[in-house]
Amino acid sequence: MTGIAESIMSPSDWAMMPVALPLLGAALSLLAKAFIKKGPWASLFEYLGAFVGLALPWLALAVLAPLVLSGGSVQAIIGSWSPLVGISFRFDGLTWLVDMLGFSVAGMAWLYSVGAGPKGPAFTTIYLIQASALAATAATTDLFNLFVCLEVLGMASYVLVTSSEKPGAFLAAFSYLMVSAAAMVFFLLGVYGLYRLTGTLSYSSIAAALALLPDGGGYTAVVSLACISAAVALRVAVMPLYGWLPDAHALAPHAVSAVLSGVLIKTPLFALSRFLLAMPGGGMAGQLFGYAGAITALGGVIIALSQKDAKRLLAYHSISQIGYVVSAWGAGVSALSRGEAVGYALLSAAFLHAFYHALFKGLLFLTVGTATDAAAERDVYVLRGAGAILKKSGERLPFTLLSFAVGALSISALPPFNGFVSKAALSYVLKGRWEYIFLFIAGIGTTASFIKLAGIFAPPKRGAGIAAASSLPGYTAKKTVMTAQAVLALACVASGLAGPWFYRFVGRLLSGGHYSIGVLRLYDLDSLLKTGGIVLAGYVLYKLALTGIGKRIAARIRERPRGFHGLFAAFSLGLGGLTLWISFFRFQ
Amino acid sequence: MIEVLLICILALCLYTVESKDLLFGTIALSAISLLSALLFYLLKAPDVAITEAAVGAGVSTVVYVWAIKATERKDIS
Amino acid sequence: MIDRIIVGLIFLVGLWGLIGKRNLIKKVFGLSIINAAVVILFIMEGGKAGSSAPILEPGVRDIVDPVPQALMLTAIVIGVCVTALALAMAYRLYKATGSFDIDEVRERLDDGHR
Amino acid sequence: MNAQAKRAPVAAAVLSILVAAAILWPLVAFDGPWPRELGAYLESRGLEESGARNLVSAIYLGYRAYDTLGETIVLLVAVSGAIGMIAAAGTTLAIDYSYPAKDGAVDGGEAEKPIRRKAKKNRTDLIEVVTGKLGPVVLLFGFYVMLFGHVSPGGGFQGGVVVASGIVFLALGSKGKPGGGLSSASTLAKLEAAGFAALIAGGFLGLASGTGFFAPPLAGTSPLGFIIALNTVIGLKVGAGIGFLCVAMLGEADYD
Repeated sequence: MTGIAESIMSPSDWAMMPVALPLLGAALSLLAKAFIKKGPWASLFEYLGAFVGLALPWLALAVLAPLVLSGGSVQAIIGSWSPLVGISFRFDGLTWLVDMLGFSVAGMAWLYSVGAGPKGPAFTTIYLIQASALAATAATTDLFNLFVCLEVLGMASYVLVTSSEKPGAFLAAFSYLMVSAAAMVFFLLGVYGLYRLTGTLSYSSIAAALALLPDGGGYTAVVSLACISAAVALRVAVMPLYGWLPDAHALAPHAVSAVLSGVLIKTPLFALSRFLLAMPGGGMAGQLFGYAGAITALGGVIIALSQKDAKRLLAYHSISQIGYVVSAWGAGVSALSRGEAVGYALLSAAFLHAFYHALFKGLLFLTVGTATDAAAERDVYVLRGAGAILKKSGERLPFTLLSFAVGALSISALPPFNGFVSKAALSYVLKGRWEYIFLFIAGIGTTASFIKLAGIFAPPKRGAGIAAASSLPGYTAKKTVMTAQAVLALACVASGLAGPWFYRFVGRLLSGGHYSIGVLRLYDLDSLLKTGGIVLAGYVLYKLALTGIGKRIAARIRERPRGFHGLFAAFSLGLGGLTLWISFFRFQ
Repeated sequence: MIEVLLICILALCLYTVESKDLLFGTIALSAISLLSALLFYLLKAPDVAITEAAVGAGVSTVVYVWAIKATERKDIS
Repeated sequence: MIDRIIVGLIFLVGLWGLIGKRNLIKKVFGLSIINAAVVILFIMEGGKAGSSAPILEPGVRDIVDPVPQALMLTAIVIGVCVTALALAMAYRLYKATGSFDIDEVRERLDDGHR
Repeated sequence: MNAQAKRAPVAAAVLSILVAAAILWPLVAFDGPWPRELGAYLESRGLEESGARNLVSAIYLGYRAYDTLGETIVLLVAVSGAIGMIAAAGTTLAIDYSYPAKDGAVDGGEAEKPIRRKAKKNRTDLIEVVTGKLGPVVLLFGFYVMLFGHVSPGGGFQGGVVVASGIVFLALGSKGKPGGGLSSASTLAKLEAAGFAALIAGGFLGLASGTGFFAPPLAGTSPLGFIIALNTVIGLKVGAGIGFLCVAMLGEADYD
């Protein structure tokens, strides 16, 4: 297979395919929009574009798999220009994994959108552009190109968030746009600082030139590093930079929410790890992110538990779960920058959880979206009996209910679903650190809030809940919607069963074969007891949250003051804190 | 010369941000773009100067004027 | 030195508009200004390193560094795109709520259904 | 609106300004020598490697053309997003095009019908005549800027913006009549889509000839032809896109 593939194109050409093919698809879809406008031919070209952009990249990933599995990588200059000025990119195990994460959720979410909207070639065009930008972000090793990729990514997501046409979505997208565009200006300042010092733009040559400077660039380098890292961390929604996320993810169309939560907050994180690992002082920044991640995991879940709106609850869970990822990621970056190989285990656990989270959170957004659409009600305290409503709308077997159950059990880390495996991997690598305790408590909160969310499928109490389940809006179950949900649910189960193997696979890809991860022991008495304890504690917490005091506290947290300027205050605090942190360790 | 231009730009920025009339703010903003285009020309960057004049003073002014005309002109807050 | 300080002040004025002002359009003004400040800083510093524009006519020597100029072309255009999108959103928010004040917009949207 | 809510933005702004001032200080105060290697390299090799005298164009469309691709995509997304938002707001746009905002709007709906606005009374015949006559001249100038970007300041993007203003002039000149020709929205949408497709196809051309994605095809020859072609395609795409946006906006607002 590799032989045939190489006779078509060189590996460096194949490595560009995950970026190029979605763009080709976007061009097809855009042509359909402009020239044919409507009718079956327009749809045909649109679907062809989606196929080219979302399915064919898998072919490229398959071709490149043997290369990255053997520890190899493609490093090249785009357009074969001089490496001094040209844009360098790197396709290695990390790129491969991040691309795989992106295309698996993006493909399924697009399929869902065919049934549930938003539809049309205009949506598909922007969606494919976003997919392309995801792949480009994962591969680039050029600072300014990272800026451009993040801008494309951001632009596409602002537009996609507003495509739900809810008035609130415009405010959400506006806040998201303003704060992230302002952060990108700080990113540009960071580019200025590093270019001013070193006169180059690719990570490796910046690092080499900084090492030659007498004081390693001094405060200018520190400030630049902090600006760039903070701007990227804003996209990842680590506390305190998370404020834009809940509204944007809750008010976007469901398919877009799935991609935003599943993929968009993770790709910049792994792109950042490339940068931080190359820079002096990057490890310290990574460590601070790791600590912030642990706090995020707990803080996010506390706020999530207090939410009323089903999708907003999921959005806060995305923040909490990205906190899990970032805490292991930060510890991993810090360890690797000190040259400790255990960092690969940490990074692999972080990626494992990121990937599994993408699958189950994508699934949860889609299924909860289907249920709330069918019932035309999003309040988790009000909506009951969603299963029966879906059945009325034409779903013969309870596919959505089953898929939701898989997602909820996965995120609550119950065996044998995939969340159980990735959280076991996280506890395995983080054991003995204080972050571990935070993540443990956050796990209890996660279980509690998913018991609460599962209430939407519970049978309605007499006289409560949706009274007239018979007079429903004209929602009908669609095959594409159910297929997308079922595929993601199967992926959650399968990746859970194959978890230990997949963890080793990730470790091999990330370390380029240099480091092999120990066998993850999943089903011993210790971890099963721990899981049981978490579920029990989660149930108790759920009951506590339903008491009068619990409800008052929840309302307090839910209605805490949130404003536009708060986003900027948080960004400034984060940026200032990061700068102080790095300078403290660099110049003590 | 450069400092004089920069101080003019700074003053116009203050006016843009503080003026009660958004349309005047927009005009000041396009003046900022024109002045920075002049600045770029003096700084041996003719390409950037052309782009700033065309994009900053042209396109973005059109967009601002459209947005203000389609909504309200005064900053009442 | 003094020129860079003025550019820094321009940046801070933009930041004030972006965060301290409540009018949505003023916020977009602020964003345009901070973007322009970074562009000016980059070009100004790049322009000090030579004595002629980077166009290789015969006899031209000692050109300025062309890389910052090419980067800033991209940054300017991206800045304008962000501006256009932000204004289109502000327009929709105005249509939905009848106000440009960020707090009022939020309140009115909260009163209605989200 | 209580006093605390009024003070909060000011407090946030002061905090951000203080932090930003502290962050900016090391960048502003840094006074080391500007690194010259890249400039020197381009001065000696740039013309030979790219074929373009204008080194900014050489970087913008040659060495770092991939960034430029990203930038045009940002523009594409911004234009189609902004037009979609304006169109979906239910305003009377003088165009026959709509972003499919909701399920029902995909196959037509009201927005699909062309809604033409009558010429404003205060838009005098003189302006129409002048702008209408000036339009082609501006277009011509735009094409000049576009095509000679490799030797003189200018290039595809700048030329495209000039072309866009030419299109706006044409649109102003043809107000009141059914907007035909270059300034009609559907033509512009087609032109933009075709430009984008040509850009991507140009990227794949390098793959087909074995030089790589977004590389000048035909290894061993001067990439100047590729740069000029990119200039033209980007110029057309940008001109159509921005022209489209401006025409859409002109159709809505009251301009004196």
